[in-house]
Amino acid sequence: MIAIAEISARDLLVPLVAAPLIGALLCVFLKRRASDYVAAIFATITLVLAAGAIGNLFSDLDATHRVPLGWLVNIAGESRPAPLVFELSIDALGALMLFVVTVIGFLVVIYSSEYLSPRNVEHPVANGKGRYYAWLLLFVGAMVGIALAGNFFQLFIFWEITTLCSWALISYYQDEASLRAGFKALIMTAIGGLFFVLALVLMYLNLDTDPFAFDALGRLAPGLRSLVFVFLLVAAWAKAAQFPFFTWLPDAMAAPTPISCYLHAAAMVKAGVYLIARVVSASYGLSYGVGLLTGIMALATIFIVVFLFLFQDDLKKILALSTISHLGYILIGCALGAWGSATAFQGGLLHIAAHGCGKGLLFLSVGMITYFTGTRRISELSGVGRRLPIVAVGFFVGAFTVTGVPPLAGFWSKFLILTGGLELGGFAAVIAILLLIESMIAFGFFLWVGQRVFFGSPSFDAPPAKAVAWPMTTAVIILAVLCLVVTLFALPVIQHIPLGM
Amino acid sequence: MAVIDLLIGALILLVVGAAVTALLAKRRAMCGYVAFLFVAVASVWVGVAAFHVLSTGSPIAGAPVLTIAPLNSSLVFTVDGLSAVFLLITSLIAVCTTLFSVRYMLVDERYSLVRYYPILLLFFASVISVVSVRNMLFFLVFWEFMTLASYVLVVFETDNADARRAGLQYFIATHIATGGILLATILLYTNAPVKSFEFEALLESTRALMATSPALIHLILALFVIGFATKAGILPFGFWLPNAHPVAPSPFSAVLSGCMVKIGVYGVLVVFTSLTPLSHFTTVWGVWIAVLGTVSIFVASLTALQQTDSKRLLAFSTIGQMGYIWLALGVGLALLRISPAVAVVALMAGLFHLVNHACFKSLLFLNAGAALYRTGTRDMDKAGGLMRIMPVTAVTAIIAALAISGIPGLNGFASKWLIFESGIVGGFEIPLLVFLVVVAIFISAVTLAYYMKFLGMVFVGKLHIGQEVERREVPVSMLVPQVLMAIPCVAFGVLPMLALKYLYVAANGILPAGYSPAFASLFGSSPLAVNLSLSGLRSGAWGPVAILVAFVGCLVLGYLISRMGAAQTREVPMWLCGEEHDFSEVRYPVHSFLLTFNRYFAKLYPPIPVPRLPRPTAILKLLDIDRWLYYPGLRWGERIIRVISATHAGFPQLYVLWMIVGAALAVIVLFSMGGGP
Amino acid sequence: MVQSSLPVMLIGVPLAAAGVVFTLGRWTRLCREGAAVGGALLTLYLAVLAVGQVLSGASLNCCQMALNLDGLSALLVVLVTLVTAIVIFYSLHYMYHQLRKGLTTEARLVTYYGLLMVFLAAMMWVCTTNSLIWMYVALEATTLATALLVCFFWTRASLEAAYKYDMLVVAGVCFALFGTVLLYSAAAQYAPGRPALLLTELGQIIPKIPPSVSLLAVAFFVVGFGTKAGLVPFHAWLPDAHAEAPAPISALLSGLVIKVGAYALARTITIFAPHYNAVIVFVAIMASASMLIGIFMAWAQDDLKRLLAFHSVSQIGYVIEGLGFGTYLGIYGGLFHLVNHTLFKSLLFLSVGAVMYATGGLRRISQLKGLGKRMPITAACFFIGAIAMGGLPPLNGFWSKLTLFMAGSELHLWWAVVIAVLVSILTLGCMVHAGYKIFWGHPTTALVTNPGLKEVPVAIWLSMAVLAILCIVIGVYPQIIHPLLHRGTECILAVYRAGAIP
Amino acid sequence: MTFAINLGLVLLIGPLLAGVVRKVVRARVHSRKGPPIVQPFYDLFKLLGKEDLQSVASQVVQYAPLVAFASVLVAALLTPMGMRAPLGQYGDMIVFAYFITIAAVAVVMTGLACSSPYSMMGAGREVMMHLVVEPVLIICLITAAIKAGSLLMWDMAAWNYVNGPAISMVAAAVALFLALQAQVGKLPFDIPEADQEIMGGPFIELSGPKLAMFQWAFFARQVVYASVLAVIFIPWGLTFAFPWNVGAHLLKVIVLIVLVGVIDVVNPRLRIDQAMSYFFGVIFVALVAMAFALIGA
Repeated sequence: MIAIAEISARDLLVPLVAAPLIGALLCVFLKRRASDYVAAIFATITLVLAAGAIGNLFSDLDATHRVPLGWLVNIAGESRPAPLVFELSIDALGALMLFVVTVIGFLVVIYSSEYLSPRNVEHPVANGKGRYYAWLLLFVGAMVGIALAGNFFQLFIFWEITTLCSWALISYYQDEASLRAGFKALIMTAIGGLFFVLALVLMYLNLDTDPFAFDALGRLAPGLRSLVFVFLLVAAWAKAAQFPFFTWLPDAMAAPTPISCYLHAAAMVKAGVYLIARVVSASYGLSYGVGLLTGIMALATIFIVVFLFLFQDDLKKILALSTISHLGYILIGCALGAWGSATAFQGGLLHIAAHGCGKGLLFLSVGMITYFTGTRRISELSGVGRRLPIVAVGFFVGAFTVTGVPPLAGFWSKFLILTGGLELGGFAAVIAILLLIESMIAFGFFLWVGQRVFFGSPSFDAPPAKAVAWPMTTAVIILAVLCLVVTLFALPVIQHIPLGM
Repeated sequence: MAVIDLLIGALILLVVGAAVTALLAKRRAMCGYVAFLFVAVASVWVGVAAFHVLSTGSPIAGAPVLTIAPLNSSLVFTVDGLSAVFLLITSLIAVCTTLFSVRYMLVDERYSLVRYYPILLLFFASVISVVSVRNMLFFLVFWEFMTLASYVLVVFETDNADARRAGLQYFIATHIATGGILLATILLYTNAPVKSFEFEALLESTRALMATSPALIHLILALFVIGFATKAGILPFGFWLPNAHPVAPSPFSAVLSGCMVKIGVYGVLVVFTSLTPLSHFTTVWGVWIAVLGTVSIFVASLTALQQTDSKRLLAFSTIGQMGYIWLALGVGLALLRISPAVAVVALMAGLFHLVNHACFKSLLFLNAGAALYRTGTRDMDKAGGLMRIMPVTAVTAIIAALAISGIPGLNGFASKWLIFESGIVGGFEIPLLVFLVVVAIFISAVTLAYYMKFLGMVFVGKLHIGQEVERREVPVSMLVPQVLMAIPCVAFGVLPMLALKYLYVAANGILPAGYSPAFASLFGSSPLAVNLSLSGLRSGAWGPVAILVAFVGCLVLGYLISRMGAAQTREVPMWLCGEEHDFSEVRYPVHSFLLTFNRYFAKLYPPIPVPRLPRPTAILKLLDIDRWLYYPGLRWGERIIRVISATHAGFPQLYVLWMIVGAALAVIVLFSMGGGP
Repeated sequence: MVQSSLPVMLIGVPLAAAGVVFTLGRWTRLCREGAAVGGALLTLYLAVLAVGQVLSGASLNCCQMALNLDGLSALLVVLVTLVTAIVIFYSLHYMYHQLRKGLTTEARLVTYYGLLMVFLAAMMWVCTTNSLIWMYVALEATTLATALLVCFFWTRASLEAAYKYDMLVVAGVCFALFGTVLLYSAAAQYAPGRPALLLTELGQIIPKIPPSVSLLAVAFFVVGFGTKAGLVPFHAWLPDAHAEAPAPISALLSGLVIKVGAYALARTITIFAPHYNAVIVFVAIMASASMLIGIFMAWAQDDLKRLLAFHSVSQIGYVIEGLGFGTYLGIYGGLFHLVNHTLFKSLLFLSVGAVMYATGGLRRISQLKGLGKRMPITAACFFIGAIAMGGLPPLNGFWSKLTLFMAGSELHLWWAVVIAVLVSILTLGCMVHAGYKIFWGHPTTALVTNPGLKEVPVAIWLSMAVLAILCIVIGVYPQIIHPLLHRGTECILAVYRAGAIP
Repeated sequence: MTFAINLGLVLLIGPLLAGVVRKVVRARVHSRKGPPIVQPFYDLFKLLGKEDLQSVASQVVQYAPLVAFASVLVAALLTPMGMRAPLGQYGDMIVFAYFITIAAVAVVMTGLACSSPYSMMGAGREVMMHLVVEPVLIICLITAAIKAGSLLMWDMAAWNYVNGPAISMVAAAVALFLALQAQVGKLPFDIPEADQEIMGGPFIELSGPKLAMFQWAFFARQVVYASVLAVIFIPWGLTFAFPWNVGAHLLKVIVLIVLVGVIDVVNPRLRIDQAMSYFFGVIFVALVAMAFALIGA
């Protein structure tokens, strides 16, 4: 026990990134059940390691533990020191992200073991699970890498790996629609990635020491700082499916639902906003204009998307569109943070966790619906709650979480953003009030959808008694509980995330 | 153990109870009794704590339970006089309704009880919490959780389309209202000198803002008032209420009307006593509140008169009665600076009516529930004369109905009387109030009218029920709550001073020091009669004991007179002017009752049109970026590619030409750009 | 400066092997394939030895500096021998399979392996020669050796392709001869008594000769060596030749042959670039045009091999752009991309070869669908190559492109960087698009019922796997080849610096 | 003693006044001789002895007549009749108004309990009339209360006596007088009973002592209503010595009742909707009166 207690957060970082990657490698060669177990084991290991790392960090949340791994000499040029680019580190912000990524990743792996089965009505899957888990675990590894990245460069590397994984996973079913969707997602996010590259190039050129460190922007000249920020912002837009790049996300709903849950609600799209959060957290002197750009575009996204989802019939697409708008929330939190409101910034960060749990839960619930019914069209479903009560609970808890009904997590984050916006006053206050309005609309719509789908007389027969689908049920229940308690974990953490001013 | 620990203990008990009942949900009866047990113990604890506060007059507070550092807020449970009043009615209603539920909820086995008892217990916990915090953030949290829990219970019968629609309407309306409250709260918070959501800090914020931006204060107060009015069912914001209350399971309808809507009143009181310093804003908004209350009184009661569904009638009645409470509060707030004595009486009158309404409206819903339990219908046309088979239910219903209509001797009269008195006297200062009171008195008669209708159609009269109905009284576990709730209706009616004494503590606690005259100078010193002295002189009197003694005397006199002739009685058939009809043919339909009068007011409460959004194809197309930007862009790309690929024709000669041209170009380009290092 | 016989041996060993193949090849397979493999491996061993020596900073020369193996040469030498060895290993089974199918004869296989060895020798020569004029000669030698390999199957299409290849490349490289001669004549007075114009001495001479001559020479070099490298608009030979050659030869063509063009440019224009701003811009223009036209043409292709060929046009643009920048980062990036492109493009051609092997020669995207289920390893290799070329981390293509972007930005050639970035994404799109079309989805009936449609034998996929692993290794740990690249870059810069006015 | 006076006034003078109206007014107008003045007492005693027919076995029907009777008496005890009311310090105008309402409640409940279509219809009409008539009383009393600054009826009367007539008081008096006709259930407003249409409405199923109690209560109610008008709005004679003040009050009441009787005789019955429209007008008048009071006139 003493030995375990003496392990520092730092010692855990490398195994933490490595564990899912090893699991991924193993899964490539496994078939059916075996891959279920291996994936679950490695997801658990990752979770435990992450818990250890985060737990260790809790003793001093202001600390940053770094593990420098390597310098990149090939871009060092003739006369300058090689920049440090391979570096794992963990701090409060990273811990928040790590928490979301590993916990939901673990649940998704568990959930998938049942979802990808011949019993799935919508997409019966007999084999090919090894490939699935390999990509999924690779993705978990990449997301862990993003959370633990110690600088922009490292973040970018894992960022692009997630892009790749997303492409493979969206195309998992390999029908025409999913192939196209996967390709579209890949291209759009890769375009964003290139902007990231340009931003890195600019940082490199204009900074002699530590060009890729998170505080790099603060050391740039003001004009250049804004330019780099905008480049990073474009990258984040593409990744987080913001206007004008949001169109890939609804299409990406061709993916298996656990994938939609993990990639398109909890993890990958969060990478985009995480990047901006990083920038805002570490940079000094961001101009008003970049905050304005971030805020206005996020606001535009939110309202476009709200309008779109009012006329959607496909449950998953609704969730996808809603995800887009919630990423907008987080970006607005960051924008307000750039304007100087620590409260709103913390709210945005909290929303990463809150929305991850809430939307993840929604996706998993919808996944169970399709698993049992084979359809996800609202107009074809009714009375699902009678047949699948747990799913109904999951859906409603998720919906209330993302729309901000207290005491669920979404309330706290939205509340903080709102408070921050009103604190700043002026245009920020207008944004905040518009957010509140959006929240109301979304709430009404989700409630309507929930009632339409879960209430009334059942539209399908009861599933056979044998089909208990405990892995899925367990995942849904755990996430539902998380929706309530995640705030308890996240609130102490976000207080220790600095806001560069 | 500190008294506040009783409250916290009760909350824990309720949460634990929720978990336990969730596990027991399959065993319906057992689940109900266990829930009752938990609620009963918790209610007693809460009641003891609340009563302690009311009797000592000093608030009690606990230690911080939870701290949200980014928002400088801690969760501290505090009970002051005002909270205590709400806690007491909550406890009473909780015990009664839960006991009532036990048998009531056994019937319909389509719905799992896991959505009933656990949620109900959590609901009570949230209600208790919401009135026991003095921090706006946690207030909002518990407030909205209360809404959430109540929503689940409103839509309990998920197969019922009305219930679904009502639930949707309810939750959306109140959520939006809460959004307003939230906004107002945050606006105050952001301007607070000390950033905190504690009431005290927000009060300082309001004080500061009053000097600098009165418009903003008006906005904030408007948001608060509208928000709480929505919850309290005050028209036009409480439009959801008549839809939502009837469709919930009857015991929960009782909770909704008896308990939850009251929390809206609590909110308004908190806003104007704890969040706003006494100023002309209080006066202005007091008048507005009174006006809103009167509008509700007028519209809802006249609409109630038109109803044929018993529970819907009761729901409209709730709005009307909430209107009375708001009127009283409005009068009180409006006059607080001008004539504190009248104001205190008005506030107490409001609180008194609130307590009374909690008793008799819950009771009425339980009565209606009992009738529904037996007959299976809420349509007053389909069942009548239940007094013959359900005497206890009927008697309690009559007591409640008479109480709510303000028949002297019952509690409703006492509180309404106080409202009218204070309103009329207040009218000396603000004439508008008198007109409001006149409306209120007029509607008091309307209230009486529709309760006559309710009683007459459901309980009194010829027994008229379907064949399948079991002809006996409801089980004892459903009778006990009804009787329990009838007791305060009578007790407070006969001895209003009993209640007023404690309400004075409550009202005194929330007012600024020096604003409340001594109890005896307001209400006289006799415990049996209320002798009001509002403007220094004695301005009104209500001695229920003396008058009831006289009334009983007169009754005896009348009885003696009527027995003078020692008349015999004889059973005869109904006389229909000599014609033979089956009763069902000649039964007078509910709809026709008061039809002429109702025609005058038929348009008062129009059905709310549900907007059907047309699919805005044009805008959707515009927002489909793929369609007009990306895909056309790709097509352009294809076109470019085709042009370029056409140049690769495949002749070596052509390619050689390219080379030569290329070389020439290279030379030209290089030289034109100039050399030189 | 270390005297060493290694350069001679590097040329001699494959030549000897070629001799063995040609003379004894008909006799036994051992003397045919065995000699080829042995020759290649031995050359590889020597190349590794050379690298080991060169890394310390020395350069190995012999024959009065006629052959000079410095860092840059060593890089190319080891790359060429490695890829050639892999391709030969791939060919063993692949060509034997062609033989069994009756597409060729044992006698022609002798020619095949013999020419491969000749080709290797010519490549070694190009890489180690220190004389401008001999470089031209050796360059032409590689062309001739591969031209015969292109038309190996002796079909009409392949003959036409070989004809075009030969004619256009020879014609094009002639321009380089003009350039060489021009430079020679201008430089003769500054280097009296020397046997030839040595590459290592160019640096001292260039500043002395008149700018107009220099610029003209640069123009001719770019045209000439650019033709060899497949630079637009001199690339017209490339798609035909790549498409019609046997798959291993395509891999060599794309992986190596065009690289010697780039190598030659690296040896020449990099010396001019620092002196003439115009050169940098000019090369950037040419390279950008190459990237754009190449990628656009690639998008238009249905034939997988043509598609890859046009990608070569596009990718070589990156290489040449980097070299044209003439700065440390530019040259470093250019060389890095040269290495990477060799690896992933060979990998891609070999993968396509595997697809053709399994499907009986199908190579059109529209004919193929859903192969991934049957051929997972090939699919994986193809995608690794595709993604590496698309420049996504953590594969090797990313690092070289990144370095190039950095280099371009350093010179503030923003438009060039933007084009490079744009082409990068188009490349990724094109390759992934092609990849998912052929490997993913549900196979067409014709393919499903084809009993031969199964994973290629280990002898074939092992070569691909080695290349794929190299891509991944360099991608995950790019520092592994840093010393070599650094030496190569330093060599070029040293030449320039030698002539720089202090 | 005041108990006795008030009870005596309403219980004895009430039926007697009805007899007076029948004898003096209606018979005169009908140009006939008319029954004796004490005929109402004869009727009551007769009814008290008659058989009690029960068509519905409802407790409500059993007790409603007594409740109506008792409530009217209590209202009478709350009303000052020439001097302070016996229960005046225990109930003010609002208590009075509610007690007088109880009688109506009893009628309605009886009607509803009987369940006959006629009784139901009558009950409905009773409710509707009550709804429009009662506000007039309330508003007029409030007008007085505003002037007097107190809600105790005696204080109002005293204020009017001391401070003389005011516009608002006069207007209120007029409005109240217009309502009196309906309050006491006379033509043209005897719509709820409407013997010729709905056979006595709520009372259709009543007979014997129950009917007697109701009738007696209504006789008494006439006096109560008239007394309110008389004592508060026509405060003449309040300061007379003991028997005279009651006498003066009685005189005023008789005059009012006779006036009501005259109107009763010369008018046909209105339809319920006509009646309501009429009373909305009266309510408006009363409100105008109250407005005057509020502005101090």
